[in-house]
Formats: sequence, structure tokens, C-alpha cells
Amino acid sequence: MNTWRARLLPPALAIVFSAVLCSAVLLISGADPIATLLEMVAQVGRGTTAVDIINTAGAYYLVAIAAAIGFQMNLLNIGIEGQCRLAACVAAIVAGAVSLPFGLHAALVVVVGAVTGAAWCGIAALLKVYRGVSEVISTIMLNTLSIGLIAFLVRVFGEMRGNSQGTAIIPDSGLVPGIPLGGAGTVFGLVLLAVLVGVGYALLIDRTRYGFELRASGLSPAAARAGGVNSKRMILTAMLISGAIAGLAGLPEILGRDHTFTVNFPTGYGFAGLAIALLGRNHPLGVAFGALLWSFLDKSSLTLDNIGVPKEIVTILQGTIVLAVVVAYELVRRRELAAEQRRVGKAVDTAEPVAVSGGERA
Amino acid sequence: MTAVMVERTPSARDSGRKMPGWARVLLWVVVGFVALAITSYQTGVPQLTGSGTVQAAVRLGIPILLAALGGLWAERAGVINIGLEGMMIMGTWGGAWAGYQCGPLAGLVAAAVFGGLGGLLHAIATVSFGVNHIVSGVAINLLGAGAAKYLSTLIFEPISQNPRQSPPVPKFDTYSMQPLSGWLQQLEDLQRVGISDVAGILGGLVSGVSPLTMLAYLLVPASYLILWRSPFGLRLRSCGENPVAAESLGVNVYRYKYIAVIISGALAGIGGAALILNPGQAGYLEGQTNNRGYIGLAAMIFGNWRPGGLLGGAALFGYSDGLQLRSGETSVHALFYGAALLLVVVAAWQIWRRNWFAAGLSLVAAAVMYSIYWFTDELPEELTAYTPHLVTLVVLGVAAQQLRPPAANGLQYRRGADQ
Amino acid sequence: AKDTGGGGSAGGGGNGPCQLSAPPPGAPAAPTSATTTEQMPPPNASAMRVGVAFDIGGRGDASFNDASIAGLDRAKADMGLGETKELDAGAGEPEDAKQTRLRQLAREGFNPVIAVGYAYADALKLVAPEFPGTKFAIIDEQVDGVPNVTPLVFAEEQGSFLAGVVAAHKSKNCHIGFVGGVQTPLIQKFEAGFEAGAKAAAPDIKIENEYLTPAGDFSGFQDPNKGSEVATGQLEAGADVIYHAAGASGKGVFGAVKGAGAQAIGVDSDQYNQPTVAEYKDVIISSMLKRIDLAVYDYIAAVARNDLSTVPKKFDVAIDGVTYSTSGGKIDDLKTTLDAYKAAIANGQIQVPDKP
Amino acid sequence: MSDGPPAVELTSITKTFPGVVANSDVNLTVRAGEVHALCGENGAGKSTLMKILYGMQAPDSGTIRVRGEAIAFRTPAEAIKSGIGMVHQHFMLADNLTVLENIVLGAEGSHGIGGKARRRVLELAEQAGFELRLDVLVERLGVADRQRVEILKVLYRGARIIILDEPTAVLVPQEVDELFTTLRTMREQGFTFLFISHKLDEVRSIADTVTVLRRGTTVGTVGASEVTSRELAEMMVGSELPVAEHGPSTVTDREVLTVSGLSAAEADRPVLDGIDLAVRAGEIVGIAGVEGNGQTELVEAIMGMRPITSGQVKLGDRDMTALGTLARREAGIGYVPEDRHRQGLLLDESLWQNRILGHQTRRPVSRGRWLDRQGAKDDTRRIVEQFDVRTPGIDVDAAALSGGNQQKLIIGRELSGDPKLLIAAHPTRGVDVGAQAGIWEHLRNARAEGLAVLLISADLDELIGLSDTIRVMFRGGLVATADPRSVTPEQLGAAMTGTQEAV
Ligand SMILES: Nc1ncnc2c1ncn2[C@@H]1O[C@H](COP(=O)(O)OP(=O)(O)OP(=O)(O)O)[C@@H](O)[C@H]1O
Ligand SMILES: Nc1ncnc2c1ncn2[C@@H]1O[C@H](COP(=O)(O)OP(=O)(O)OP(=O)(O)O)[C@@H](O)[C@H]1O
Ligand SMILES: [Mg+2]
Ligand SMILES: [Mg+2]
Repeated sequence: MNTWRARLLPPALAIVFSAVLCSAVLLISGADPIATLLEMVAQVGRGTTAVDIINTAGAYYLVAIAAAIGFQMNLLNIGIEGQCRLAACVAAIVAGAVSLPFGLHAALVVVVGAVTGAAWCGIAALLKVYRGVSEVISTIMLNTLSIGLIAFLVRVFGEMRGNSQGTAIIPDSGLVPGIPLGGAGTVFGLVLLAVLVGVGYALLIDRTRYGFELRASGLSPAAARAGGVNSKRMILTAMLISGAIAGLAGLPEILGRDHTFTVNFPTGYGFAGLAIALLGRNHPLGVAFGALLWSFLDKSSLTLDNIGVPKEIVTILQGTIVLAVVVAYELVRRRELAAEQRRVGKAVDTAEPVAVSGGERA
Repeated sequence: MTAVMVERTPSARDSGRKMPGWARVLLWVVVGFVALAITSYQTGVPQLTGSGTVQAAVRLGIPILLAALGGLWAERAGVINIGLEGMMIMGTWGGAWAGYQCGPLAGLVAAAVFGGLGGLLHAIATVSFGVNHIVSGVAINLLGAGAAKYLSTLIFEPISQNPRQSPPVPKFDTYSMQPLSGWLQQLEDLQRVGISDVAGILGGLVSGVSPLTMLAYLLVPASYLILWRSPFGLRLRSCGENPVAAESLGVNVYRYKYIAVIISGALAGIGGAALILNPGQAGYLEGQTNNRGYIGLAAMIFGNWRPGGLLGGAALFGYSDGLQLRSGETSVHALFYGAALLLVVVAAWQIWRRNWFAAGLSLVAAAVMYSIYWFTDELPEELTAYTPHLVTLVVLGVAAQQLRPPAANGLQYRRGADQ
Repeated sequence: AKDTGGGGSAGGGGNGPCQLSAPPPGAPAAPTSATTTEQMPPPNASAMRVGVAFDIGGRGDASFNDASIAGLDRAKADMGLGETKELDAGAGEPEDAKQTRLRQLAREGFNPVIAVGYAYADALKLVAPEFPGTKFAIIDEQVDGVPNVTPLVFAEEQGSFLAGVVAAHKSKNCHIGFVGGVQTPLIQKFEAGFEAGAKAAAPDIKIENEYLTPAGDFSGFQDPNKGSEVATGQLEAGADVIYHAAGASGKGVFGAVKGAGAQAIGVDSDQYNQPTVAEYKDVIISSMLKRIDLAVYDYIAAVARNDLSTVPKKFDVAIDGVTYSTSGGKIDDLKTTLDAYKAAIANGQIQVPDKP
Repeated sequence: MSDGPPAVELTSITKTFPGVVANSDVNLTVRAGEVHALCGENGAGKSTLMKILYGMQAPDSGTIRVRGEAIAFRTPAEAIKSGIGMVHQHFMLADNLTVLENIVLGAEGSHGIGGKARRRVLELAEQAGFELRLDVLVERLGVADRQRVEILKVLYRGARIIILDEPTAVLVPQEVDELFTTLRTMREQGFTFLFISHKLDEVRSIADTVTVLRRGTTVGTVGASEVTSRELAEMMVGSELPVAEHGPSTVTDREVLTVSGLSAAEADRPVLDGIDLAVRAGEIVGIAGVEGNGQTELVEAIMGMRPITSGQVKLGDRDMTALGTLARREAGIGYVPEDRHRQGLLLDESLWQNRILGHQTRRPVSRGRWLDRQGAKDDTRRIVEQFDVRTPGIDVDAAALSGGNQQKLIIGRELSGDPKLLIAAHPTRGVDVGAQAGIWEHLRNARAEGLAVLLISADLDELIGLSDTIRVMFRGGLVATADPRSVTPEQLGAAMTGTQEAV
């Protein structure tokens, strides 16, 4: 499974398959798939779309890495949505309430976001470790509860600007300047955070003891336990890290553009994160690719209304890609496993032509 | 014979006699009810046991119950179905479409078929291709939502002038079990401790029932009988417990898993229909399922993968949701009193079992609940709106360790492969 | 036995009709709908291309998106507009999607561009300065300081006040209800006005009010089942006239009201005549009209005349920007009373609060 | 015995798996009414052949005749219809279903799943001389009872030709005797048996005919009474049978592991009951016991993987009771778990990643919080060489290795880093003879260098051959001590079943 072919073939197949399927759907409904695709690609060059893709991909990357850390040990953190929103809300409240020197202020906000996300996810982690509650269910409940909590916090600590409710406007010292590209928009400064998290994640998974223990727990909990990995601690820490990273995802746009958290904060980051992590196979680069693809589909779909194609086709496309990519991975995995067995079989056969192995040593 | 020296004779293992599961459930239902009745009188909130609340609980609980039953069927065959939400959405669309064309009965059938299609997709992915069940479920949720949106833009918009809504869909009629329902209403209006509460709850269950609701009621015992009392059910469950063994006994595991997951989807689809075909409901509306599929899954887990249990889970959810929607902050506030009462009972039980730590914990929790009740008058509306979710979380936290999922739930199964 | 619907459980603890206060005297009931543009002949705008960016809900929401389309359509008919384009929003979309939508319309040369919904406020503040040559309007939000943005705002509380008066007069139990979709400041304006109106007409009246979801959880506008439960709860508590501001969840409210044989008041458009809720027609005694169509029409006309100063600062009862509907003839007997209140509000005799 | 057509006739059966020829040109004739034994070393293709006969796997070529009729089974259901039943090497029971449900599953057609079925099962149980409660969950049954359920399953389906794949592997001698009594009775009643076992004495005592498989082909068929165990063994492996033999004792008086008063419970049920145990440097202490009597729990408790209710575990002078598994490993405990697929390996990871497992805090595979990938790779190469792990490289996934080679890798890993104590649970289970000898050799060598070994095994010959002391475990307690130099498997078996007369 370590060959590049085995890694890249499935997503490529999946994307092609999904594209074909969606083309069929489009044709049935009387639209031109080629024109649709061209229009979507053309959209990237218009206005700030390209920059928007980068910015949103940054947030997607963070939520996807949060999901991937859970996946590494078979934990399904469906609560990323709630963690991300609640953390954004609390961070924005703190950011608007304190006054610190430039830099320090933003750093504090980032820390608050991470801690809030971790704490909210920690509830599910504790319930799982000490009470055996499936994290799938508890995080689903926590997602909904976070909506109420946010509404409460915004009412108590927030302010009204016209008809929109939000937290206090964050003073300039708390903002993170972006990279202005003139008419093409401004890349959020905190997109860099996504890059940092990606590098950290890659190192963590591949090079550190903790990452090894994380992967081992996911591959075989029983083997990990026998190997001295403390499963409770791993579940707790993995969920905390996942929650913390999820807690960062909302910050780039808050500190870079909105300067406040409003109740209109976008929804759906959580599920996008799960899907992207699957698409990218939890691999730091794969996830980056997935985030960009997802973001591209999201942003360029905005133009489909223009040419009279229902933009829901993109949701269908996204769902198909996820399903097709896992099917493709499974098919390729089966083929590779058989091939590997054949290889091993051959190698062993040539090394050991005699019928019985090692009988003479007895 | 000195080779083996016996050191001692071991003590025989004792196995304690346990109360049968159904008796324990019944006991808790009675305890819960008594606590509720007392609370309702002590706090002066008759809505707690009113027939209106119960009817609301039924209406709100039915879609969840159906989704939970869907989850039950799939998971008993070893397939985790987190795609219930997507299948439910498919069901709402299909139900509205066929219901608009040919009436509510056709809508019901179409909802089952559309949900079943989602189930089929899930089965193909998980059973034939061995895809991780959760992944497939997430994808199906995306697909279900996307497809329903797409289809409604394509098909409903020309009729309803709205890409997100269906045109009005004809509804089922409702029926009341007369004269029983009338008598119960009279009893309830007497406002006598106990009697009126029972009358309220029973009355709520037998008044204003639509065929769809009746179907949902029936599906619970039917699922039990089919899954636990029929050869078909035994085979189906064996696929969730030990598919390799089942296959070795000539059970076609793939086929049973397919059947189970398709039925699961169909049930979720009917759950979708229960959102659109009952009186007072709108037709298809984008986003109307509002995570009820996930809640159904939670209700099923809550109910320990058993029909009776998930009925309890769905009822609890429907009840607390109905309560908070209808009488909002006051009744949820009163619930704290009830919770304190229940916790005292739990503490007493734990003391009887000589489980001092748990007893102490329960007493402390009871004190906390009571002081919340005592020192506050109302709760923030933002938080009471999500009472059902909080209750689910808390109850799971208390009870999760007793739960027992099917042994091979969520595992990939391939024919001919070793265990 | 089959339930026959109607006459059911509504009015459990009925305490009879309200003690009504007299309508405010003074100002004659002469309607003041003397808006500037209405009387003027429609300008010719055949060269004008109008872009509309919708809020979530889009075309066919039977609410304010549709109302804006109605305005657009009338403008098309009267002034012969050139091309028009309408773009839809997605649920829970991020800020940049809104910006992109506005930019797209502006860049393609649509002028004016009308943003429907306060959610566009921040996006507009950013995008409008990028296109100084394009005129923008935003519905439901006061955006100041950007010269090429015209806010089109309404006095929802005043219209709701009238709804409250209607409810108070029509209630047989002196007990009414309000169902809000999502607890946002905008919807709270409806609640505040309604309550004030009902109290003004009948000081002893009992008012239930309940929101489906708190702020941030926009499912409250999309969940008819919840709407129905809340309404049923209010009906069982004794309310017999229910006013809703709950978007698509309003269907559920109408359903519950119909089942109980009570009365309902619609919102935004004249819901009596709306096809999506046609099955509940007979229980809709009136609707609070928020004339977004009027605002859109006025605004387009003003742009066509190149004189934005004729656009009212606020669409209130004085110019019939908000008012009530009489379709169905159920409140014909109240017309004089209502017009008296209307006049009193218009001339400042009654101040309607906009917060509950 | 009848003179009709043979009960089963397999001709030129060939079956290949990716990279493996499991069966090639296998011929087998089983007369009606006989017990026909099938012998062969691990991986010789016995189970595969039987699965083909039972319709679980399709042969690539060859023909199957049952009572003279050529048949091609596609599913077990078809085989069942032809009167063939199979008791699998690994029990195929659903723990969470009742005994009755397990028996009638798949055969509901005949008597449903209700009262009629219950009566029929009881009737069959009586015929076979079994006593079983039908409404208990299978998870509460011991091994022997589970096997009875398996046999009842087969009988319930009206099978006349019954395949038993290593039925005795998990039984103690007394239970084996009981089983054989049942088999003999049933043979009188006209049943035909295909019987697989590695234990050649057993084969000779029960079988009428023996067929030997080697590397996927039939070596020959002989009458059971005409052949000695040694001859059979040589047919199987093509060379002499390895035996575990005692060398000179290396036992010292330095206690490495001291367990005192160790008790543990699971859901209020005691699983370990006041265990006192000491293992000294240079000593192998064997634990004998029927599966399910607390051996697994004992190992887990010593490894710190299971909470205990009382007692103490000391390594040398150091009290380990409060430490976690990793700390115990760091202190010098090596651990060969009983289930190598589940507990021993990360099957989807490369060999060198597997080398890290359990050693993740120690050199040469890690440095502080970071992994030392080069160090891990180098050390894996050392193990592959030293322990003769047959693999094309260290980058292949562990799943691609055969069981024996996987086990050698695990033993090599657990003997790395100079452990003071090795806990080896079933180190040679399901490993072929060659690998088995190699593993024994490594254990003896390590013992000679002063390693203390706690050996858990179901193979009594292995226990007797390797151990310096044998302790017998029964119902969570250590009930007896035996001297491996004088004890016989029968005596051990008696102690293992708690039979008092054995003393
Ligand atoms: N499903 C399978 N896929 C791939 N290879 C297999 C499969 N089943 C068995 N094999 C291979 O076929 C060969 C024969 O296996 P089989 O299980 O029949 O051996 P056996 O004689 O029963 O051994 P044992 O004594 O260990 O039970 C082995 O080398 C094994 O690697
Ligand atoms: N279901 C399977 N799918 C793929 N490969 C298999 C399967 N079962 C066995 N194998 C392969 O067959 C080989 C040996 O398997 P097998 O289980 O027969 O080994 P073994 O020596 O009998 O050990 P064990 O006792 O652990 O089964 C390995 O290469 C393994 O990967
Ligand atoms: Mg094997
Ligand atoms: Mg075998």
C-alpha cells in the first residue's frame, strides 16, 4: 500500500467516476456538462474567487486535520462543527473584551479558540473514556447544544448592530493582517496557521512516538494495548487535539475579515472536514488537495445559477466523490494485497525450495 | 502419583440471579411516571402529564422512532447506518412527490422506496465493497441532501414556484379511539392525582392518530416479532453477531445484510414521510429533517439496540421536545424537580445495593438539581430549546455502560475470508 | 373514529371576548398612502438591467424574497425593464459567497443591484465601494456611510401592531398567541409590535409567545412540525388567534390553527392569496403586509428617474409600507378601527416599541 | 461397514490462493461409516480441503462425489443438504445468541425456532449423551460445551458425514476421551467422520484410516492400526518429528517475577483468585489449564492490562502493581500475546513499524519523543536474519507473512532489549513444526542466558518439554504444581479439570 500508484489512483478514479456520473445527471436534466465545467473553471479567475478558494481551503484544511486525527485512531469526531463554531464565538468574545498589544492579542485569541474547541470536544472524550458513550452520538448532541450555548453567549456578551447579532467588534490590535492581492482579494494571515498545523501534523504522525501510538491504536486497539499504549489516554488526548484544531478553523475569517462572530457564521464546516479527511486519506498532503478541491467546488458553484444549472449538482458531486473514493481505495487495496501476497509467496518459494522448513534444526 | 500436587480446591463461581430485562424496564417506567406525576402536582405544571404534551411527544417522536427502527434493522445485521438522515431526506422528497400525484398512501410507499434506494446504495458500498460504514453513511447524507435539492429544483419548482418546497401534499386523516378517548379526556379534566395523569398519557396515545402513526406503533412489536421470533430474524441477527458462523450454516450473509439495510432505509424513508403526510404538516421543505436521522440513531443506541428500548428513547426525545416547545421554560424548569426526585430514588436503590459511592453521587446530583429548581425561576430560552439533546446526553452518560451492541456491528465482512 | 377537524380543543379555559378600548380619536381615517412614486407616471427604464441577490429561501419562499420579485415584476410591467437576474443563496453559506454574488451581478453590469435581506449588510459594505458606478439597495438593514447603497427598511413593529389589534378584536377568549421562527432582533420587532397592538386594543389580553429556535439556529424558519407543535400548545392554553413570523414554519402554524378551528394572521405577504398555503385559506383572517414589493418598485423607479431622494427613509404605516390585508373579508368590520390606529401611529400619537 | 459407494470421494482437487497453492491434485476416499483422519503440518491444506468439501470455498478444479454422486457445492447450504456437516477449527458460534438459536440457525426450515425445535434438539442431545441448557447465551459456555453445541448443530441438520477440524486442540485428555466415546457410539449408528488432528496418538486411537497431506498434496492413505506415530510424522514432514526435550537445568534462586495474592474480577465475577506465583531467573514456569480458566486474565494482570482487586506484582525488587503496561515493559518484561493477529501485530503496517510496537520509548527504535526510523529498520533486519523470518523485505506489511513467520518476528521483537522476564502465551500455536522448533530453541537459549519465562500453553507436550515447573490453573486459581520430569499429560489433564482422583 505504500506505492504511489496505490495512493493516487483511487482518488483520480473516484473524481473521474463522479464527474462522469454528474455529467449524466446534468445531461438528463438538460444541461451541458462541458459548459458547466468550463464555467466553473472560468469562475476561478473572476473577482476574488481564487483568493476565496484559498481562504476557505485553509479553514477546511484545519477541520479536515481535526477529523483526520480522530480517524487515525478510529474516533469519529462528528462534533467538529460545534467545536469550530463555539470556539470561534468564545474567541471572538474574548478578543473583543480584552485589549493587549498587537500580536499578543491575536495569539491569546488563537489560544482561547484552541482551548475552547478542546474543552467542548473533551466532554465527549470524557464521556467515552469513563462512561463508554459512543463519541458519534455524544458529539452529535454536543453540536446541537453548542447552537444554544452560542445563542446564549451572543445574547449575554454580544451586541446588536442593526438586525445582526454578534460579538463586540474586535479592536485592531487583535486582528491578523492578511496578504492583500488588490482586486483579487486578501489572503487571510491565519491561513498560515493551516500550513503550520499541516506540518505539525505530518511530523506528529510520521516521526513521533505519540503519532506512532495514535496510529497503532487505530490499526489495532488490542495490539496497541499489548504494546503498552494507554488507550484511555490516547482517546482523551486525540480528542483534545482534534477539538483544539477544530477550534482554530473559524479564526482566520474572524480575525482576518469579519472582526466579529455573528450568528450567521457559516455552517457545514464539520461535515466538509470529515469528507475531506476521507478524500485525502488522512495524509497531510492528500488532505490539502482535498481541501482545495472541496473549496473550489464550493466557490465556483456560485456561478452555476448564472448559467441556469442548479448548483446542488455540486453537493451530489461531493457525495459521489467521497463514496467513490473509498470504494476505489478498497478495490485498489484488495488488488495490492493480493499482489503483495504473490510477491511474498514468490520470494519465500525461491528462498525455500525444500518441502519442509527448518526441520533439520530440531 | 506425586507428580501433581494439589494445592487447594477452588471456590465455585457464583452467578447472581437477575431481574429479567423487561421487568426492569417496566419498573423504571413506573418509577419515572410516578416521579413525573408528583412533579406535575408539586410544581403546578399540569402540562407535564397532559394529553396535549403526550400527543406532541407522539407527533415529534414518530419520525425519530421510525429512524431508530431503521437503525435497528441495519445494525442488527451488522451494518452501522449513520446515513439515516440522508435516507430520511430522500423519503421526504419521494413522499411529497408521489403524495402530490396520487395521495398520501402512494406518498408513504414512495417514501419507503426512496429511503430504500438510499439503503441499497449503503448496502452496495458497505456490503459489496467493504467501505467503512461511517464513511458511506456520511457520503449518503451528502448525496441524499444534494439529490433531494436537485430533484426539487427540477421537479417541484415548476409547480410550486419554489425550488425548496413541494406543492401542498394531501394528508392522512386522523382517528380517535372513541369512546375511550372521550372518557380519558373527561378523566384528565378531573385533575385528580394519578388518575388524570394516566388518563392524560393514555388519552394522548389514542386520540388524533393517523394511519401513519398507527403504522409506526405497529412497526415496533412487528420488528420485535420478526427479528427475535422468526427464523428470518434469527438469520438476520446472526449476520450482526457472527457472520462467518452464519455463512457456514448456509445463511446468505450478503443477502440478509442487503435486505436489512434496504429495510433500514425504507424505515428511515417512512420516517421522512411522517414529517410530511400527517395533518398539520407541510410538504417537502428543504432542511426539514433537521438532524432527526441522527437523533434516531441516538435513540436506538439509547435503547440498547432493542425495539422496546428505542421506543423509550424516541418517546423521551419526543416528550422533552414537545414539552419545551409547548410550555417552554416553565415546564423544563419543573423537570429539574422531577430529576431531583428520580435521583433520590436512584440513590435509595444504590444504598440498598450497598453501592455507597454511586449513592453519594446520586444524592449530590439530586441536591444540585433541586437547588437549580429552587434558586432559579426560569432558564435561558436558548438552552431549554435543546433539552432533548441534553437529556439524551445525560442519560447515555449514566446508562451507556450497560449497552451491548451486536458483536460484529460495523465490521467488514467478506465471504470466504478468515475471521 | 375519524376526527372531523374544527371545533376541537381550542378555547379550553375561555374567559369570553376582551374588554376593548376605543380606537384613538383625532386623526381622520383618511389613508395616507400618498407616496411620491405611486402617483407619478412610471418612468421608462427599458435600458435598465436589475440584479437581485436573494437571501436563503430564494424565489418562492412565499415571504420576502417573493415579495421582492413581485415588485420587480411590477416594475418590469410598468417600466419595461431590460434584463433582470436573480441569484439564490445557500443555507449557512460563508460571507464570501455573499460578496461573490454581489460582485458577480455588479460586474456583469446589472445596475441597480438589490440585496434582499440583512445578511448582506457586511458584504455590501465591502463590495459597494468596489463598484462606485453601480447603485445598490439592501432590504431590512440600515447601511449608512456608503454613498451608493440605499437602505430599504420597514417599520415591522407598526404593521405588527395592527395585527395585534386585529387579534385582540377577533379573539373570543381574549387570549392570543405569537409564534416566531428564530429569535432574532428582526423577528422580535414583530413580537414587540404585536404585543403593543393587542394591549392597546385590549389591555387585559393574554398573549402567548414562543420562538421555535434561538438565534443562530435557522432551522426555526424551516420546521413546520415544530411550528405546528408550538401553535397547538398555544391553542390548548386557550389562545384562539395566532400571528406568526416564522417563514416556512408558518405552514405548520396554519395547520394547527385549522385543526383547532381557530384563526390565524399571516405575515409579510397576503398569505390568504398564497398558493403554497391555499389549503389553510379559510383560517387566515388577515396578514401583516410588509410591502417589499413596493419598496423594490419605488427604488427601481427612483433609479430610473435618477433621483434616489424620493425613496422613503423608512417604509412605515404612514406610506403604507407596512399595513394589513383584508382579503377574505374576515376583518371588514375592523377597517375603521384599524385605520384609526394607523393614523394615530402615522402622526406620532402612538409610539410603537420595536423591542419586546 | 457398508459396501456401497464411498461416502466421499475427492479427485484431483486443486485450489490456489494468491501466491499460495493450498491444494494441488488432492485425492481422498472416505468409506461410509468410518472415522477417516486427515493429518498434515500447519498450512498443509487440510482446512482448505474440508472447506471445499463443505462448499465454503470453490475448488479451482477437481471433482467431488458424495455417495457416488458428482456434486459441485457452491454454498454450505448445498453441502448441508447432501448430509455433510462441519465443526470448524475455530468455533463458529455467535456469543450473543442462545444455545438453541445457535443450533437452529440456518436450519429453521425443519422445525422452526420454537417448541418443536427445542424438543428435537433435546432429543438429539440425549442420543449423543450431552447435557445442555438451551436458553443460556453461548458466551457463558466453556470450550467443551461449545464443542457440544457445534456437534449438535451438525446433527440437527441431519448430517451423516461429519467433518471435525481439530476438535481436540482445545480439550484436555479427559474431554477428549468423552468426545471419542461419543464418536464411537455415533459410528455404530452409521455416521461417517472426517477427523483432523495434529496429535498422532489420538489419530491412531480413534481413526480407522489416515490420509496424510503435505504441502497441499496427498502423500498417502494408510490403515490406522498399521502405522506408528513416528511413521505418520515422517510422512507428514518428510523428516523426523521435533520433540521438546529437557536440557540441563539453568534455574537460579533469584526471583524475577513475584506475584502474590493476585485477584481480579469481571462484572462482579472473580476471574483471578489469590494467585501466588514466582518465576526465577533461568527458569521456565509453565501454566497448564483448560482455556477460559484465567490464564489470559493472569497474563493481562501481570502486564498491567487488567485492573486487579487485590494483590501485588513484583519484578525483581520493584513493585509494579501501580504501573501501566508500558512502564512494565520498560522495566524488562517481554510479552508474546496469545492472539498474534489481534494483539501482537499491526497487520497493515510494515515489519519495521511493527518492531517499534511495545518498544516505542526505548532505543534503538526511538529517541525521546521522536522515532528513530533508521534504528528501527536496522534492528528489524537483525531480527529477520537472527530469527529466520521468511520475508522479501522489511517494508512489506505484516499481514503478508505466514503465521509462523509472524510469530518469529514477534518473538524476536520481544526478546530485543534484554528483557528480564518473557511472558509467552501460546508461542507456537498454529505454527508449523519447523518454526516451532526454532521458537523452542530461542526460548531455551534465552533461558540459558538467565531469562525468566512464564509460558502459557494448551499444548501439554510443549509444556512438559520446556518447563522447569508446571502450575495448573483452574477456575481462576493455581490449584496444583507438577514436576515436568515425571508428570504425564493424563495427570495434568486431570488436574486441569479439577478431578480430585488425579492426585
Ligand atoms: N483465504 C485464504 N486466502 C489466502 N490463502 C489462504 C486462505 N486460506 C488458506 N490459505 C493458505 O492455504 C494454505 C493452506 O491452509 P489451510 O488452512 O488449509 O492449512 P491447514 O492444513 O488447515 O493448517 P492448520 O494446521 O494450521 O490448520 C496456507 O498456506 C494458507 O496460507
Ligand atoms: N482470509 C485471508 N485473506 C488473505 N490472505 C490470507 C487469508 N487467510 C490467510 N491468508 C494468508 O495465508 C497465509 C497464512 O495464513 P494461515 O492463517 O493459514 O497461516 P497459519 O500458518 O495457519 O497461521 P494461523 O494459525 O495464524 O492461521 C498468510 O500469508 C496470510 O496472509
Ligand atoms: Mg491456519
Ligand atoms: Mg486448519
